[in-house]
Amino acid sequence: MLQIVNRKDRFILLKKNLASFWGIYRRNTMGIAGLVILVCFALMALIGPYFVTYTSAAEGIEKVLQPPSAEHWLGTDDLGRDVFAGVVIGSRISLVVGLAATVISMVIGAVIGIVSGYYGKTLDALLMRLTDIFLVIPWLPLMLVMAALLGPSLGNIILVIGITGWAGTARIIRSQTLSIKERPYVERARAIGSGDLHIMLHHILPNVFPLIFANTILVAAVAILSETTLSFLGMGDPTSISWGMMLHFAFEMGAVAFGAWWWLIPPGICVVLVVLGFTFIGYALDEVLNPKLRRR
Amino acid sequence: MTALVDVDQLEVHFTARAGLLRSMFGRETPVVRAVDGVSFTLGKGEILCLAGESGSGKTTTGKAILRLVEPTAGKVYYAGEDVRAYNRSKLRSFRQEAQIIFQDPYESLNPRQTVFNIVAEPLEVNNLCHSLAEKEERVARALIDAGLHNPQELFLRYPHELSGGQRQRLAIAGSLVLDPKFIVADEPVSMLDLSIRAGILKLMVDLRDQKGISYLFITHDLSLAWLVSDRIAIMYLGKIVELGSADTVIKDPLHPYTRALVSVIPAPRRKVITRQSLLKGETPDPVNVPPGCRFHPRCPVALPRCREEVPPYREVRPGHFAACHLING
Amino acid sequence: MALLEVNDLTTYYKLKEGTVKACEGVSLHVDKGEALGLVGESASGKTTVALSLMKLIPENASIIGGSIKLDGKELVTATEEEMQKIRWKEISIIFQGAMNALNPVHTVGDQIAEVLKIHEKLTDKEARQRTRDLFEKVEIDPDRVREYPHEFSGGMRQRAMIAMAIACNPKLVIGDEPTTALDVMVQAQVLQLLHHLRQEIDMGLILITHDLSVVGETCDKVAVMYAGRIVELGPTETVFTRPAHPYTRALLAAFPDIEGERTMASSIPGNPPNLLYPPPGCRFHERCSEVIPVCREEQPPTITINDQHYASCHLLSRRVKS
Amino acid sequence: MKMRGFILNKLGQTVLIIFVVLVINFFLFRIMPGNPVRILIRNPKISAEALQRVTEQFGLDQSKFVQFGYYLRDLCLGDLGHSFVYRRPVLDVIMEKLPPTLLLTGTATVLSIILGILLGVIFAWKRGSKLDVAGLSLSLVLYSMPSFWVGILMVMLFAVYWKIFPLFGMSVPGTSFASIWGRLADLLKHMFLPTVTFTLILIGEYVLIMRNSLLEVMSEDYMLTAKAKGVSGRNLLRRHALPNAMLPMVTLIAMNLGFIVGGAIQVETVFSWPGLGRLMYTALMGRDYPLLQGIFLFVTVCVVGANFCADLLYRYLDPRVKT
Repeated sequence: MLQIVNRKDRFILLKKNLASFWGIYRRNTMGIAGLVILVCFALMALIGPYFVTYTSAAEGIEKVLQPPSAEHWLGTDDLGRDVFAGVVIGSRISLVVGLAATVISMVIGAVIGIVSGYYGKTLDALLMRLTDIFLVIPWLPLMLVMAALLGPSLGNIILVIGITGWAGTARIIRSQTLSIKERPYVERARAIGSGDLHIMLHHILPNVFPLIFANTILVAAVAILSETTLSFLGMGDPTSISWGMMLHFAFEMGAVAFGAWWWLIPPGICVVLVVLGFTFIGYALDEVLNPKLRRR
Repeated sequence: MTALVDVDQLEVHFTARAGLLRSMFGRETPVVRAVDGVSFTLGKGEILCLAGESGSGKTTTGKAILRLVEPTAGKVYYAGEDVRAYNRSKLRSFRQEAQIIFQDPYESLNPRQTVFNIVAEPLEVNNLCHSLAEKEERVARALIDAGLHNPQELFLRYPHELSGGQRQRLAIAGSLVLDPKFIVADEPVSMLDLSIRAGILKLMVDLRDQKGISYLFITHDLSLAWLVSDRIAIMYLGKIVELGSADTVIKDPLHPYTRALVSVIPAPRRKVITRQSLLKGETPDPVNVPPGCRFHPRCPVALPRCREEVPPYREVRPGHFAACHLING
Repeated sequence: MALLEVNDLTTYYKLKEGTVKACEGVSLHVDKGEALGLVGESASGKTTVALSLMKLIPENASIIGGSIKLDGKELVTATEEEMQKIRWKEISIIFQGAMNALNPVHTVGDQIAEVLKIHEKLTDKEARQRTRDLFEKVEIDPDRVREYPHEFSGGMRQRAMIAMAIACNPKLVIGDEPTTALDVMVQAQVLQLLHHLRQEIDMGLILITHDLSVVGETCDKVAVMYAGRIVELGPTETVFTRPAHPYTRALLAAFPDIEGERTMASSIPGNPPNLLYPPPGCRFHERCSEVIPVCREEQPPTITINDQHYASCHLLSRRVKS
Repeated sequence: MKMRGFILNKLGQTVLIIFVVLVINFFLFRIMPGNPVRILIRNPKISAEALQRVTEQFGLDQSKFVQFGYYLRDLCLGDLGHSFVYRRPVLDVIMEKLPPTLLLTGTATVLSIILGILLGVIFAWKRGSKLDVAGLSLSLVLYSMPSFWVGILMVMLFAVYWKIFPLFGMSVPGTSFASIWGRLADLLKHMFLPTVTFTLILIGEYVLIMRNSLLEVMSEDYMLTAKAKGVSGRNLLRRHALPNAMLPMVTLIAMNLGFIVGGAIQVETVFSWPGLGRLMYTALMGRDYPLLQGIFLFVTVCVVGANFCADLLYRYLDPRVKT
């Protein structure tokens, strides 16, 4: 959108768009709930780690595997570490991994979707076969195999989740691009002499953007779940504590049989809440951006 | 009147979609003969109407002239130059002079662009304006020319904030900003309510009178064709079957198909029971074009030879062309 | 005796933004075997009238007041079970856009046979035979009963919809833009078919359309709707030759007539009002060329011009008074 | 396109996908950072003799293409390599672990599909009611839970806290049963928790999609036609809405097959269910690469094959794609 008259007008427009979007969005209870949850967790991840300490207890055995108390709100783990502190610190890794992987997925998905849909023909056929393969291959085994081969590190986990999660998005973006490509305004753009890149940037992208946005939210939910699962299955980086990593240690150390629910439940609830938050927002966006659903 | 656009035996064939394996095994893919040998000329400042039912190839003809669809065969001359031989830069300057207006004003405007962006985009794409002030002025002038007054107020609006009539005017403004000499108007009013149609048509005719813009006006509605155009060409299954001045084609049609079409022109004061020549069936699929005269299966007066011989397209009377075996020259 | 008598029918839609007054104080009647054309531009409330008559309005809409009497039986207060028996047996509807109005996973024949099985309690075999007869009646090859909707052309789908609508010989058929989106030639064929069928089985017809010419060709009476209200109602001949309401006059003037002068038709300035916030007084006053002050404040009364011809306009009531 | 052409086309695509999977599978394990011998040596349990065997088996001294050729040849002969941990052919190990997995995933898949469709229909039919809101919220929560965590909760609640069901495994080790019925009862007891867990994991999405798809269908014009025709209640649903609403479900069920595999890994790990999923986890933990590779290949080919079947089913259900 390069052609806006001047900066002031651009600001007016942005305000106008946001206001009309917010006007519809705020009536959606689910969407607001999701937003509140995510804002809370974002704050927790941003500033929380500066207020807690997550170290092994010095005093020894009596501080180990303690149920919740005034001193340790969520009890302690097998090394006497405060579970609440672990949850707070883990939020940062979980969110960062989830979001970074989402960005990778969305960039790959959007680019492949738009290019494939716009150019069509052989390129489309090739890209869509590739997408089919990524859609069909069971993603957890693939991720596990890749993570096992690449070795456990944060970067690898992000990469693995990112490059296995784009296919669904590419499919959706492609079909939307196909439909937008046929709209007369794209033909009009060609008729006034626009090139392919101009059309993709100024006509296709702005019109698939809402879809990309809504999809990003849903992919983020899946990415966070994937991180948790991979870490739980021992493919995470043991030096950086995430919720999944906490659950991995808890499970491996027999917290289930010991009945140490305070060690197993809080990280899980955090994952559920964050994923729910994203899902709620995703659903709300779908309703806001898709007028056909709004009628209901 | 000198010819601005000269179309000579234009053909556009589409191949139906073929799968990878299908093409590998070399099976024949069905060919859609959307436009199959169309010739006409359009004079400077003339309004020529291409009329016909859906599937007649009228829209494809319009798009092929602008090379929005690549012709399969035939020639298109614009101001004496071969449009099909244009290179990239020539095509660019051609597209500044030759514009298209689409049927659906709801679909032909990008919903995420503002009024200003829509009208300024052609200037931007073609690098025609260097200062903002100049751009603003040209956009405003185009909007006023298209009958949208106080343009500054509209600049930051989105298409969905305008009414149907306003949108179509906006689409016209988006063409006018480049000072076009030739506009293909593809059913420009068929999506609009009757009460606002006339305003758009009047605008288009006024622009011709003031700026000398030539139009190829594509419509399925013969009464509209008759109202706005100088000459009318009737298309059926990818071919022109009759072409002549608006009054003669409507008041004294030669081809049986034209006669049938004229007899069903919607008019409030006509009764359906009085209709004599209501055609049977529907226009066949352009994949299976009948041999001989392609109208013969539905023609009420077909002769045996119509089934085999393609009728020649010839000038029956001065300026009045038709393709039918039954017409004696 | 009137087959259908509608009095003061009022239907509103509830949206988050407010109430859409889609249909207000609509009164009309159709005699046995008579055809009434209901004409209006987009969003004038004509489809709402059709759905109200069938009591098929969406969940967010409700009939606020008025009465609908079919053969003397009140429909507004009828229960859903009663309506299920009345629908299609006595009053049926042809929807616009037949592609979406037919279920894509069933054959066209099955969908017609279903009606016969429900209402006439026919067996499979009987229903299949009747379906073939109906196909013949609407001029489709009976062997195509086994095809799916997507295998039909637009015109054939609309014919199939007509066959479905007349399957139980209803007393009244509502056609909601049955010919929109069809080519002129096919449109004329479908209209002619409707006309013949109507004479054959003596059914009443309400033809809803935005196209005046469609009405002129097929209807005995015409009702002109503007912004949720009927502004003029009368015999087609009279309304078209001596229109009483300025809106009707303007609409007729906007129609190019190839038998008249080749002069540019005229348009009506402005746009139809948003029915969320209809203007006070006469709803047409903002676009009317003959507006007088009272139009902006008071809703015009319905004036009887002569037997069978009514219009709602302040100018007329003045003329009547003076 | 005719049916035969369609099947051929789909079959071609499926074969292509399987081939690409083979290539990925082969190269993933060979062109990872560092040389392949290193990766293999990272396994602490490997003995010198095993290393020798591995190097020979993979033909690591030869070119990649020759290696790929060997690999394909071995695959055709049913040779998926030799497990480090089990010291047996990979295929044998997989086949041994397959029945428990099929039993568990099969039961859970069928249950979740049936229940998911049923509940989705009920919620859509009663949309806006308290039941719908409650069901919808529960489905969303289930959909948001990590699968293994659902399992952990179930174990803690029913096996640790209430001690109703056994903690793990498929049978109590070392016991012998008097009759086949006793054996069956024991199996059912062990199977109950994992099956319920698995069903819960899968059901959320099925309910949501079924409900949405049915709601979408119910707003279509042909539903209004059906209603106007006097089609009532159950018939409206059964004859007109469901056949259309089932189409996205078939697609989803096919797409979800990969997800089911992922679920099996997690559920079997948590419950120590002696199936393929658990096997994959042990292979991962023990860095048993040949086994890992074998399982991945086996599972992927199964999922791709199942997808092929789903495509055929879809075509059968939707008349629009038949001609």
